Amino acid sequence: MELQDTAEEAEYRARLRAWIAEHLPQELVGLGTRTGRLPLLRQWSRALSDAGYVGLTWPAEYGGGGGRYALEGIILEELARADAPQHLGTIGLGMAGPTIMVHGTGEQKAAHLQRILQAEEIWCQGFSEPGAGSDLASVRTRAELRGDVFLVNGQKVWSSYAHLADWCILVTLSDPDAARYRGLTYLLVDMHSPGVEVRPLRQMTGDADFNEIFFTDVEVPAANVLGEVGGGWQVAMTTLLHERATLGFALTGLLDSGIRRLLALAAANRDAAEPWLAQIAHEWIQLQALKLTAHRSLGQLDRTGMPGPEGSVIKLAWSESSQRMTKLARQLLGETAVLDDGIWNYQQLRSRGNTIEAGTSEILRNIVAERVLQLPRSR
Amino acid sequence: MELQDTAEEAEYRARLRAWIAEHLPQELVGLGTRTGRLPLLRQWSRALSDAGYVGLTWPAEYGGGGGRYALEGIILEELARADAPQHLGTIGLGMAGPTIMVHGTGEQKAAHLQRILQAEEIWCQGFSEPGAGSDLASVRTRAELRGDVFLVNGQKVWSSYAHLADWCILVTLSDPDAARYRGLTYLLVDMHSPGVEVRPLRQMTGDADFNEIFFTDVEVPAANVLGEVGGGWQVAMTTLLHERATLGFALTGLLDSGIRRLLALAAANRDAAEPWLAQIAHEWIQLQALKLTAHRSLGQLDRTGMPGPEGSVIKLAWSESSQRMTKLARQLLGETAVLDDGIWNYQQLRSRGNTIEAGTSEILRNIVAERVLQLPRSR
Amino acid sequence: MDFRFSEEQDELRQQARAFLDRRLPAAALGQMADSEPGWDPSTWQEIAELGWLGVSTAEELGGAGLGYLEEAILIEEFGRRLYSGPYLASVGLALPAIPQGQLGELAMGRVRWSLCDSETLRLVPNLMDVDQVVVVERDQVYSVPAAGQPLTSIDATRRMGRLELGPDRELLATGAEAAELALRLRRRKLSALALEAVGLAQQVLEWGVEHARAREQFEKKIGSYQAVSHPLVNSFVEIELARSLAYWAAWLLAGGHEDQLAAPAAYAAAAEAAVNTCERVIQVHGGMGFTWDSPLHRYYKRSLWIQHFGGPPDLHRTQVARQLMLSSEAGPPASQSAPGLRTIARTTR
Amino acid sequence: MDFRFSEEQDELRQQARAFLDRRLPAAALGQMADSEPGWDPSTWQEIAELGWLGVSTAEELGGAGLGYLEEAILIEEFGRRLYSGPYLASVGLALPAIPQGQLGELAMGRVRWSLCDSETLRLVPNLMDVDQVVVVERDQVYSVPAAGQPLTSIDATRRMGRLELGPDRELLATGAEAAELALRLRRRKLSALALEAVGLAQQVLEWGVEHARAREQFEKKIGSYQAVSHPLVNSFVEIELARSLAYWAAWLLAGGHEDQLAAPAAYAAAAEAAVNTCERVIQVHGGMGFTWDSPLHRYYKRSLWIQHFGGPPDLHRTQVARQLMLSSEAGPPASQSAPGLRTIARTTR
Repeated sequence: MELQDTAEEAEYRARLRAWIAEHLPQELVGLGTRTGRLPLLRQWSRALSDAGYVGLTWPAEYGGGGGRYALEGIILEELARADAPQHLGTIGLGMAGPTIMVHGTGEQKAAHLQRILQAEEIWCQGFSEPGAGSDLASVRTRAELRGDVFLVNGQKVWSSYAHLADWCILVTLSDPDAARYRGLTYLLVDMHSPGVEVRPLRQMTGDADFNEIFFTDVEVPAANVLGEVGGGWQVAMTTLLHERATLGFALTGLLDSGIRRLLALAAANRDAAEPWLAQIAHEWIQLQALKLTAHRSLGQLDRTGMPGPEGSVIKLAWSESSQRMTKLARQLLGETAVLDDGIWNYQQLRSRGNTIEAGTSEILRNIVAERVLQLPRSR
Repeated sequence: MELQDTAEEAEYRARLRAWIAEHLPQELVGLGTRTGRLPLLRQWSRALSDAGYVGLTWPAEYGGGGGRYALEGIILEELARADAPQHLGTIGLGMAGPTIMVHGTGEQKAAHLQRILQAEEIWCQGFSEPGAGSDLASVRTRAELRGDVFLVNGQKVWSSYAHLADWCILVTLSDPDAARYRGLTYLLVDMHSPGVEVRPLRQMTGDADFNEIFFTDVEVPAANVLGEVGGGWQVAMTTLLHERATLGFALTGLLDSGIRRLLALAAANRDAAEPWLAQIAHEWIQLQALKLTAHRSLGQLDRTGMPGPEGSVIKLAWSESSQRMTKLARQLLGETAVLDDGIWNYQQLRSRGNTIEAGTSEILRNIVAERVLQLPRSR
Repeated sequence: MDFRFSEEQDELRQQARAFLDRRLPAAALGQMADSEPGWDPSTWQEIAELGWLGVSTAEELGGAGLGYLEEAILIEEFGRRLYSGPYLASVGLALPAIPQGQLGELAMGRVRWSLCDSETLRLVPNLMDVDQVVVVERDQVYSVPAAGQPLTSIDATRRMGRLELGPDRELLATGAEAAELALRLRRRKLSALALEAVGLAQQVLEWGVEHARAREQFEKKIGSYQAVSHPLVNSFVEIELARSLAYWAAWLLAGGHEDQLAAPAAYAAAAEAAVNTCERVIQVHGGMGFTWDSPLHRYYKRSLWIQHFGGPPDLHRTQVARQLMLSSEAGPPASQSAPGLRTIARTTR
Repeated sequence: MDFRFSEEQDELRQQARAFLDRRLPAAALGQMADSEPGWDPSTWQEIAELGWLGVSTAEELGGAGLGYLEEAILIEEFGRRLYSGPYLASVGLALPAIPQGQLGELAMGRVRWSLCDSETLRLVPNLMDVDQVVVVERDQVYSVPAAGQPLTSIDATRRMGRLELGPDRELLATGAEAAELALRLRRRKLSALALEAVGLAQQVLEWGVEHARAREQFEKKIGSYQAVSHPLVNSFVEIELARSLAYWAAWLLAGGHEDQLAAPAAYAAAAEAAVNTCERVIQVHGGMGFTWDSPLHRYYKRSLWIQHFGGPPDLHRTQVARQLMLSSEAGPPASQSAPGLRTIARTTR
């Protein structure tokens, strides 16, 4: 057991920190995931790739870093520490790429993996639908085989980055008559195809972090099926497992910068903070626990290359901590809390989405109950 | 709206308070439901009956007070205020009696109702079994009709007062082949019958508030079936509905005396109490809310004679408040809290049963979800 | 003891609900909130004509001669539909300080009021929508014409402004009288916020239940999952308890009873019930509950506004505890407890 | 960064678990707790022979020459089985103050120790089961022979006594050295309690899961109801997070790192996780969980004992917050944060 950076890690971290200080444009600091400043964000993403700070967990054969999860963790921590935005290609890197590695044909791997790494392809995800939240078996976006193309019609929601994306990992219903989970097909869809329309989806914050995607007679070559026709559910499970793999570090990084602001706010308003000290410390402690647990769960990933279910645990606890933290901060504002302070008010509203996006807390609890505690299914 | 006693109520309350001051034996003050001092408890119960403080909600035709729920509420409040124990016949008065009124034959009513009122018959309840907690359909205590008697064999648990009881309301399985809920028969069983054995059931407090009852070839006359053979489930539902009818007042009364002790403890340990003031007030506020809600729900009872589901709401919130209150009190004890203080330690352990007995919180939430919010069944 | 509203009071509630359903349907809420004034000033005259601005004003002064209990019903119902005009400001907050001679003008809808109890920052709800503001200071209460700058409220249906004090003041009370009036205004503010919170929470809970009955996931109505139904039950319980407290506090105020505990108690319970209910029901709605198009975020923002405008519930609770402990040292706090006990203490004294 | 225990450490854990399963099966717990001494003194010699009383004692003094990380594993495993002998007292609490020359006697099982850090009441765990007591006072630390009266602990598996100070004292430290030792003893106490709490909670959670898998109600395994499974998941999450903190605090102590935050943080999280888990699992067991015959109440009482012996978690959190705010005024508290950040601060300085 060694709970501090090794010499190599410490050096890597120090070099990275210096690199960020030099390269991060001031306009991007603290931007979070908010839309805007797209050209700058693209530039920043390419700079990260060029400097070798992208794809460290990918196998070397696809141009990745060969699975250095510990270093990946350091990158996510340091980016968060600097309040720097993530790479725009996060869905390609964290979800589409790993899924293509597992289920893709040689052609598919050749066509996409390298380009994802080099930030030449931005990806988005088309899983959720208005009538099917967490329940993939209720997907209604149709894919009908016509000769050697699938004709796709339907609507997806909650798709981040869709307005920027070149490609989409899309779960479709190819056989409505098949048994539940058997009629799904997983497609790689070119977002520049005719018939694809992206509309921003406004959230309660007033911002639009997500999009709706409408597909009208979109033609997708049959060669773009990932896995088997009718095997979309299995492929989608691989994606979801990877969604929460290194998510832990990104999440705790976000929380870390929030907690630092909360502590500064409390230090600047000592009297107002007095009644909430225990609660403030509780969130700091929770953050340390989440960081440590993210490191602890790396063991599994390093050993098997497949993420364990710890990601669900971290996402669960993180989302609730994030919500409590913003509420606490607003308590410290005193009577001005009825006004929009532009920071914590936004965060408080945005944090309500934390227990919904990337798996609702209810679904995550089901997953932990079934896969970790081996309790009988609740459905 | 009139949120204070009417002149009549105030006079009734004043007279009752004086009566209690005069008649309550000092040895019974603060005894709660703990076993011991049985002869005194019996005496106290008879004194309450003789003074007319029992059965106020029962119809006049059975010798009751004709449904004066408000006065019944006053009685329960004042008994709790004086830390006086309840009437020993509480199961007869609150559960067996009302069920016999609804489902009983003329003979059954004549045989029992008057005697319950006059504290000549103590009743206990035989619903729960080791293998069937809240799930009556899983009852395994068998009742086989042999001529004009049922032969009863089986085991019940969690029966309060069984060691004192003369009679038992017993849910049995009379037809194992019938569809779920159709094979149950509800019997009135003489606890002095041969083959009935009562064993105290020790709880985590070390006390035995409850009992197990073992039935071995106990003969119960067929005339003692309440309702129809095979209709036991409907009869049992009547009992359970009444279980929580005026329970509200008894519960808030108990909580009231606890909160008064908590406040006195806090006042005597101001420094230790300082960090917990908001939580202490929260429990006092919760108590006021429960009392008020108990009064508010009397409307329904007064109008229809049947209790509404508000009882479940009060029981739910009360049990959790009771648990939080005892934990708070023990926090105030400082380092001596590692020692058994004989009062709060007992209460803290005992309060764990509050969310289990008389309907677990999970079951009560199901009931409120289904019957009040009209949500689909969860089972 | 009788916890029922009278038939007339029940009718008033039905009337209010019908009016709001007609004039401010939930579907129109977003458009209204995002509009320039943030509310529909034409509703004010209608409310005046319905007599709701003079409910507790004596008949000879042009009012209905009723009391705070009737106003309480309206505040709750206006809260249920997030009415964004200055009804809470005028009737819920300012009214006890308004000079008798000016109550008729309020009742007729000609003069609208708000309250400034924020000594340093002078934050005033609906400042830009009212004519007069009651200002509460340590040793005096006075009124001034409404003037100042709009500020960005966290709740677009309850806008805020910063009051600028001009030279034109009407003194309403000084010294001990001012302190007493300030205390009364404070009780009323907390009570009114509690009522508004209960109304709001009830509406949101109903939407949550409706959604849970209709929406399917994994081939079952989501309301059949305990992870959905039990949080809704918890909200139901919290709202019912807060409702009892809110009516209690209103009844005490309406009857002129001495009490410093019921209003903060009701406020703390109701404000938290409202925030909790909004958060649970947003969660129950999943992604849909998080969108701008859903009315839920409007309700959530109002619940947060209530909780900040009234102040942190735990601070009110701490004050309540201090008072209880004072009484506890002198024996059980019978005189400050809910029904039964409280009353008998008075009767037998 | 590497969070894994070594193979040797994993083996030690397996060995401890096997020993406890054999010598203190859960089924025997009640009988043991209710017996006259409250524990089986014959186990002490076995533990000594296994080398577990000299884990961190240098080899030349008769120990194994390992460290606190190995002791941490044993404290956690003893907690898992509610071992009622004075292991926590001797190794978890007193050890850092025991003079080198006496460590051999402890290692051989000849002398047992406990700690008195309770200045006014002089409450000492296992007082009647040990020979020597380390006494911590404001300006000195000394040891005395164990003597005094037994008291009724809330936990029959962790008995308490009130120490009587005789004339026979051995001074261990004074002045600044005493203050430093007291601080070290305090960190170790909180860390050890956190480990014990994690071990205990893990066992209780496993029983809860087992029961939820086996028990049927309404024709379904109760584990398929979210009202049962989700609270168990919440406990799993709390325990996993507390475990990370407990290992972190132990690692910092074992390595002699300066830190005043990790031990109280771990303690607060673990003590609450243990109490919460016991309460949830008792609830999941229904009436059965409430009986004397179930081992659950023993675990619950221990969890409460831990929480009271270590002091209210929220008070520790308040102290943590004060320290963090001090650092925050002087910039981000990088040097006191978990892994990554903490370490780099050191490396780059």
